[in-house]
Amino acid sequence: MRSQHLKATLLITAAAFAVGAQAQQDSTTAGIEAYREALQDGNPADLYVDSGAEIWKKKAGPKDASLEKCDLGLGPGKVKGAYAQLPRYFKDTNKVQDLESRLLTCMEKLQGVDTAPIIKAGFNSPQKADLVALSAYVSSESKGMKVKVSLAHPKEKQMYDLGRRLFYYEAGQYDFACATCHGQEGKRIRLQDLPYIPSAEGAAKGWTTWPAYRVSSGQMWSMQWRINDCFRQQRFPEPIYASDVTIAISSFMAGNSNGAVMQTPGIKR
Amino acid sequence: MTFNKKTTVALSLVAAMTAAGTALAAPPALPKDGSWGPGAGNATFDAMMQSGFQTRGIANVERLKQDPTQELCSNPVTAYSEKNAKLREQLQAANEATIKYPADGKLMGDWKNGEKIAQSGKGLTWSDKAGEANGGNCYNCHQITKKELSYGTIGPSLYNYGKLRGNSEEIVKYTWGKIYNAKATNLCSLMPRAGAMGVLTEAQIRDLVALLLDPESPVNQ
Amino acid sequence: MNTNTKRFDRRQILKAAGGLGIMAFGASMSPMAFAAWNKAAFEAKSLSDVYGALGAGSPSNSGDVQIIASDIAENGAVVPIQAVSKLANTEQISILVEKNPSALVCLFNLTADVLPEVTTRIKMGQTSNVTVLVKAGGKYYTATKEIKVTLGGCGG
Amino acid sequence: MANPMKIRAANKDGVTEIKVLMNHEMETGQRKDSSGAVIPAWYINEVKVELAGKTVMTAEWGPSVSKNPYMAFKVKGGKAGDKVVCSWTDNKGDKRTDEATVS
Repeated sequence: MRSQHLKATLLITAAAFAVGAQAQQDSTTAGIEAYREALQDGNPADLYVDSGAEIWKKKAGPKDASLEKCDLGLGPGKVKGAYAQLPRYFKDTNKVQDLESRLLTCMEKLQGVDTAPIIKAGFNSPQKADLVALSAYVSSESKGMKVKVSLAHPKEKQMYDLGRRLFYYEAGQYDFACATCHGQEGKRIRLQDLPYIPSAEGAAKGWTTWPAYRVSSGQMWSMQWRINDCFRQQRFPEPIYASDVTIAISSFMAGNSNGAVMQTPGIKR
Repeated sequence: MTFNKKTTVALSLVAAMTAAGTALAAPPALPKDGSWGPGAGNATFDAMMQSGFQTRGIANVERLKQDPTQELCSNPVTAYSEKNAKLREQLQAANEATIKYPADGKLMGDWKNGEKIAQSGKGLTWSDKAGEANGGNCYNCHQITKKELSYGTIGPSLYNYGKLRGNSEEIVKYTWGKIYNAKATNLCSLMPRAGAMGVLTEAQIRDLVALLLDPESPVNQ
Repeated sequence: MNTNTKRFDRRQILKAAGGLGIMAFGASMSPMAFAAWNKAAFEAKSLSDVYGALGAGSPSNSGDVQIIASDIAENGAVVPIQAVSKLANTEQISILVEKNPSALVCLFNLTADVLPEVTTRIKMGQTSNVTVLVKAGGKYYTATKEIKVTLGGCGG
Repeated sequence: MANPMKIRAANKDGVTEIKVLMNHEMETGQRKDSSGAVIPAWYINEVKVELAGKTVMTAEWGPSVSKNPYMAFKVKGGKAGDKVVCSWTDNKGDKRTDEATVS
C-alpha cells in the first residue's frame, strides 16, 4: 500500500513538472511530499520501540524492579492507549504530567532511582537514552488511537492555559515566541511546513507525530527533546527537563489535538 | 497571496490522500478580555517561567525578561486593541529611535557576502559560542534569490526587491532601517530587530542591503 | 548465488585493482562466507573507476532499469531509493552517487529467486546524479536520475 | 555489542517480502568531532540474507548507506513459518545475526 501511494505521489510530482514553469514551487512541494512519503516505509524508530519495550521489562535501580507496574494514567501496567491521553492529572503526585515526567515518577517510586542526574543529563547522554527509547515504546502502543486529553480537572485546564500563554510569549534578542513560526496558517520555514498550533489540525500535525526518528541527525527524539530544541532555536534559555514549562506547552498542543489519530512514533527530516 | 494558496491546495490534496481527514473539534477560544484564563495569571505564569528555564551557555535566563514591545506583542487579543493605540504609537516611535545609520554614510556593501549571511541560520542559541558571527536567518522566512529553493514563507518574497524599487537614497535608507529594526514600521512584525538587538553588525547589514539592492545581485537578475 | 559468476567477478577485480587484489582476498576470509567486499570498487572516486573495478566496462543506458525516488531530498543523510530492473537474469543491482566522495554506495547480489528490485536509503553529500547499475545476463546496464538535496530546517 | 535488527517478512501470493532495519552508525570517516579530529569510518560492509536455510541475497555496502540502514526486497517462494536469517559484518569486524519468521 505504501509503495502504491508513493508511486501516486511521484506521479503527482511528474504531473507538476509537466505543467511547466508556473509550478517551480508546486514541484518542490510535491517533491518534498514524495520524499516524506518514501521515508514512512521502514522507520528506524521501530528499533527504539523494541529496545524501549525491553527497558520497560528490565529490573533496575536500588529496588531491583521493572517499570511494568508503572501507572501511566490507565492503571498500573496499562500501556496500551496511555500515550494518547497524556498529559493528564495524577492524584498521587497532585500534578499534571506528560509521559516523560510520569516515567521519572515511576523510576523514583518503583525502582528507587534518583532522577535528579537524569533530569540534568543532556539528551545525547546514556541517562536520557532509556527515556527516549521508553517514549518510543509507550507512544507506539497508542498508534492508531485517538488523542483524548482531558481538560476537565482544574489543574489540567490551568496547564493548558499556561501553555497557551507561553506559546505567545515573545522574548530574547530575536523577539521569538512559538507563535512567531507556528501562529499562522500555511507558512513554512525553509522547506518545512509550519503547523498552525492554535488550530486542532495544526496542533495534531505536530502532536500526533512525535516522538519521532529524525533522519537529519539519525536520532530518536522524544517530545521533551523536540520541545527543548524548539526553545533553543527560539534563542531562549534551556527549558528544564520535565518542568512545568515543557508540560504546559505539551498540554496546549495535546489539548488542541483531541480527536486526531496518533501516528507515533513518527519519522521526520 | 496566490502562491500560498496554491501550496495549501497541493498540500491538502496529499493530506486528503494520506488520511481520511475527519474534522476535529475547535480548541477552547482565548478569553475576549485579553486575560489568559483563571489559572494562568501573572504570578502563576511568572513562577512557572522562573522555575522552568535554566541558563545554558550564552543563553541566560535574563533573556526571558521582556521589553515593552515584546510584552505588548505577546498577547494576540490586546496587541491590536483600541485601548492600546496610544501605547503602540509610543513604542513604534521608540523603536524608530533605535535605528542608527553608519557614521561614514556607506549603506551598501558586498552582495556576495550578503548572500552568505542570508543563508546562515546560526547565532545566539545555547549551542553557539559568544563572539561568533551571527547569521541573518533570512532564507528561513523569505524567498531571496531564484536559485535557492529552500526558503521560508513567513515573510514576503524579496526576489527582485531592488529591481522593483530601484536603489534611490530613500529606498536604501528604508531598507537599512527595515533590517535594523523592523518594529519601527510594523510594531508586532515577526521579523527580528537585527541591528537594534545586536544580532547583526553594521558591516553585515551593509552586505544584506547590497544583496537586496545591488543591480548585480542575483536578487535583481 | 551462482559461484561461476562470483569467480568471474573476483578475477575482474584483480585485474582492475592490480596489487590491491590481495586486500580484497583478505576480506573474503570472513568466517561468515560473504561475498568478498570489493574494496577497489568502494574506494573508486568516479563512476568510470567504479565500473572498471566491477568489471562493468562502459555500461549502456537502458529503459528497463528504473530509479524510483523523489526529485528532491529534504535531507541528504537519508535519501530513499528504489532500484528496479525489468531485465531478464538480473543478478546484481548497484547504486552510485556521482558526486559523493566515493561513488559506489551499495551493491546487491541477487539469486534467481529474488525479484529484481531493492529499496534502501543512501547518503548524498549534495545534489547529484544517482545511477543504478544492473548486471543482467553478464552484461551491465544503467539508469540515471538527478536528485536535488536541499537545506532544510532553520538551524545553521 | 551491536544492537538487534528488526526483520519483517510476509508472504503474499507466493512472494515473500523481506524488510530489514539495522542498528548501525554508518560513520563515513569524513566527519570531524567537536575537537576537530576525524571520526573514523565505521560501517556495515557485508550483508547476507537467508530464507528457509538458503542464501537469497548478499550485499556489499560502503559508508554512504544511511545510518540505521534499511533494505527491502522480494523473494519468489517461501511460506509462512519459514525462517529469515540476516547477518552483517562491519569494517571493524563486528557482526550481528538476527532472525524472524515469515508471516
